Amino acid sequence: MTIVQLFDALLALLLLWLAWRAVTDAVLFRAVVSFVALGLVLALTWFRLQAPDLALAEAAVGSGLTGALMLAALRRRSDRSSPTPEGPVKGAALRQLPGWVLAFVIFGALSWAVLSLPIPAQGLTEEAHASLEKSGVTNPVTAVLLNYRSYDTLLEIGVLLLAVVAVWSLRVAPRLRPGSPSGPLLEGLLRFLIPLLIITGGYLLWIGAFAPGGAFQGGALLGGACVLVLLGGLTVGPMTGRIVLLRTGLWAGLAVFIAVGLGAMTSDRWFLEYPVERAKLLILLIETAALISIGLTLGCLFYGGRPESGSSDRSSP
Amino acid sequence: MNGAPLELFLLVGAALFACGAAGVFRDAEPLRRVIAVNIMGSGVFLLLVAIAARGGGDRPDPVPHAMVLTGIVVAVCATGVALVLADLSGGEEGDDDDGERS
Amino acid sequence: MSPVDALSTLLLAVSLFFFTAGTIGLVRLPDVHSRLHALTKADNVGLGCVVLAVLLQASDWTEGFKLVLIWFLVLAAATNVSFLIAGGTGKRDHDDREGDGR
Amino acid sequence: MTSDHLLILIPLAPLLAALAAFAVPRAARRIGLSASLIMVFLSLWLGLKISAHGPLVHTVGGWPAPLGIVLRADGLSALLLLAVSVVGAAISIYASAYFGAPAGTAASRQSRFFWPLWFFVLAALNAMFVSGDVFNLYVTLEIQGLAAVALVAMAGGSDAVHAALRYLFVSLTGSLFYLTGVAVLYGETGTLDLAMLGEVVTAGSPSIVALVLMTGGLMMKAALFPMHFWLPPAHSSAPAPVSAALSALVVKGGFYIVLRLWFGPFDDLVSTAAAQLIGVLGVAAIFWGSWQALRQSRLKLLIAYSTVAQIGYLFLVFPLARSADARSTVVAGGLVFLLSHAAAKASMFMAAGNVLRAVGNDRIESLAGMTRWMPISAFAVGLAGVSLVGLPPSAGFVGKWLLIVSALDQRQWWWVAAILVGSMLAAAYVFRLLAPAFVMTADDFRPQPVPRIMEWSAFALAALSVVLGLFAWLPAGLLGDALSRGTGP
Repeated sequence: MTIVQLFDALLALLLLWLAWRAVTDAVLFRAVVSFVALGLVLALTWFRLQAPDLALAEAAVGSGLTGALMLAALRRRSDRSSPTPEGPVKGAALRQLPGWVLAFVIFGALSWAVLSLPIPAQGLTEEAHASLEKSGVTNPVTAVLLNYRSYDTLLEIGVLLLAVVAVWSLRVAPRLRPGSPSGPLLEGLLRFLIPLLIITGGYLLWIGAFAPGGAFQGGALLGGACVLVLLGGLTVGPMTGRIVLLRTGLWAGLAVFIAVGLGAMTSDRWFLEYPVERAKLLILLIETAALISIGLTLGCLFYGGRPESGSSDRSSP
Repeated sequence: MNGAPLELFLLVGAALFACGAAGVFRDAEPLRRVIAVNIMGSGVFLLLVAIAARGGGDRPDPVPHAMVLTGIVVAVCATGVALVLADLSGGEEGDDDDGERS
Repeated sequence: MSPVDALSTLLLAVSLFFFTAGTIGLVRLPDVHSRLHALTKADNVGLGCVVLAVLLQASDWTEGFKLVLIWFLVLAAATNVSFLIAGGTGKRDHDDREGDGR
Repeated sequence: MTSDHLLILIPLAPLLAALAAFAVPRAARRIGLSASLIMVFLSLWLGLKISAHGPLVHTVGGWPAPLGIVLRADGLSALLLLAVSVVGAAISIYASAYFGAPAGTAASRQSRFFWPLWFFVLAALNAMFVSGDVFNLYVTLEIQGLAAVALVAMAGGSDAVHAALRYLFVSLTGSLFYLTGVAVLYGETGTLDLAMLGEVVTAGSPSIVALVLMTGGLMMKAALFPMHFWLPPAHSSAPAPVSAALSALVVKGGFYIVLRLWFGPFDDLVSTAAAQLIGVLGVAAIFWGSWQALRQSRLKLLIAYSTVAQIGYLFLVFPLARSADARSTVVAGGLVFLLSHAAAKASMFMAAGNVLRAVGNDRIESLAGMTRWMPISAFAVGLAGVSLVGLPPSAGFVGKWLLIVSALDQRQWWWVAAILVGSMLAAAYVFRLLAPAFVMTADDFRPQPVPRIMEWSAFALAALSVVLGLFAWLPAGLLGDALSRGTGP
């Protein structure tokens, strides 16, 4: 048993050390790298705590995409200002003490609370697993996400659309660095990798019904494919024709979710209460639309602004 | 349970949350504060998953897992918006073309 | 310990050796290119051994196919990343990722 | 608890409007205006139905409370929904004129993105007021935070962007503090439903820490005194309709959830000391906000600091409502005050927007002679001032009066002193605005033309805030015993 406990202790130590490095490292680039490493170790922890769905999502979105966003922001930041010497954060020393005193107070209170949680742990495991066969899927997490608490997921897909609207309202997308690395090797990889990502995304969506996976993990892979397209320098080309398509893809997820919810409601059932026999089909329909919207949204977040079309501002989004 | 020491992970979750909170209040650099907020989020998610593992015997509780999945997606949305804002606040090249001073 | 298990543990030990070699190379070697060299070579062989070890334990061919796919993807990614880094540091002189002691 | 199928339309209508406004950007304005009207009718229908049948319930997805999410609407939600839809409709009308620039300019870009973001804020508020699930409240808090930040940053100036960034960090930190409290609560009780939490939460150690964390997070969102620093720059640098929306509606969301928690699950857990502490923070907010407002030279900053002060009054509800019998009058007083502040503050920011449009800057000196070249907006500022200060017959007065009466009944006279001094300070900074308005200036001063709609919508809201005082029995009646002790929402 000691090997497993050793592994857990190592995992815990790694988490703490990486988090400490990510917050206090003087060199910003190393802080970002520590954060991405933290995301990967966290994915490992989710797997260790029997949450494979979360491990997939954490690795793809938590460390992968967030890391890509941060590195892109770091690249734009160092382009703009000459790389100022990365001394310790000015004035941090002054604010250091109150910050860490607050941290110790929060840690003390929180650990006291979580350690004194009641021993027969309360939870909804039985209720969730009891009505699993009525939910249309056998993976309990997907059942909770798309059936028991589907209203939360609907609002969450609303948050995704909101994020894109917010980013588009803030600025026109900055041109990616000229001369971004594009050699034959990279194009060869992309030509092979992007179709594979799309297929795997669809695969994850499909197995989400009975094994770890689902719309979010699949969408994260599609998002990754979009990031590769943007980074690989594959020219995005004049967007005029395609902006309407992109825009439709972005709001399709939320629209299908609400449509299915309202559709299910008309025959005097509650909102989003699927008829049991067609539950799996409806969930699949919702997840497919969500998959596309999530992938495009994560791509747009990486793109960092609204795609300006060639023509005048009026016809652009 | 597969013997994972849940108390350890609960404490690590609390530590991550506290470390992130200190980072958010302590720092001025926007990018560091984005990292700190994400670490706070990871701390809360670790708490939730450890709580989920506490109850389930060999079947963990799916409800906190769904909450964490929602949290991860919301966190990446917030990070995306925060990084664009950090970009705009850092350099002046944001497209604030002739928006009248309001 | 059936012979298959013995072979698996042997392969795992070999992969452990390669990983440590790669890490020592990363830490000790002076400049970027030699570090890249150490990393890509040692770690990929290490991963190959791990995949082989797990392949022996694999229950059916679909699982085996996924393992090989994983190994192939990591290989493709590793070669590309090292090519880009090597290409990158050559062209960009003031790249702040340059490991010049910071 | 009559079940009701159409309750889901309350959060869905603005969400669909946001989606439509994003999908068809050219028709965003028309969609926005029509959706605002629909929301007014929806909330009127809800108010009538609740006053007739009592609280409504909608179990989303057909799964009952512990597993699924249940939407509940009682008198309190109906009242807030009415406030949000009415003030929201006025803001929409004002914004349609404010952003009515010819297509192709930066302002038309702002207009195209204003409507989807604005309806995401309304969707978040509507979803929040009817939600009966603590984690669902977290998601609505996130939507409200992100949309409000994007709206603030839309002004485009560098200080708008910096204010938006700071607002975003405070909003995210507040939401995560709240989420940590939810995690601890779930670990202890195994349920996320507000009503069920009410029965299960005991005075054990975890729920105290959960209470502190959740309240701390929500205080950041509601900009209560120690955590108010992000509000003035954000509300003053945002476009006028956005400032009106933030100060009048968005900030109230955090207060509403604290109200639901403190008088719901944590009702018997909250000690009188904790209630007194949050009351003291309220008083500190009143004094600090008013003091800063007096020292401002810019109109919008003055109004923003006035918001910081007025939020302090709202948090006086908690120490006064500890005893069961006083609770209904105190909560009614707090709600009437909230309604009057929403209308008055929105109209003041609209008037400030009119001044900015007419004169080009919002320094207080440039208000000189305003009664001559912009009489309607000057009248609106006056009326809104009457309600902010709390002069009879305005609703502000009724709200403060109810608080003072119950404070005297319970012999907590120090709150009375705070309210009175606060009102005098409010009078001081309102007169600081009105004084230059009546000064005679050289009559060759030509302000820029300001669309009539913008002035009349500001005036309408100010008048509503005053006239509401005459009908204060209406909201108090609708409130009924929404938060009475023991029964929970």
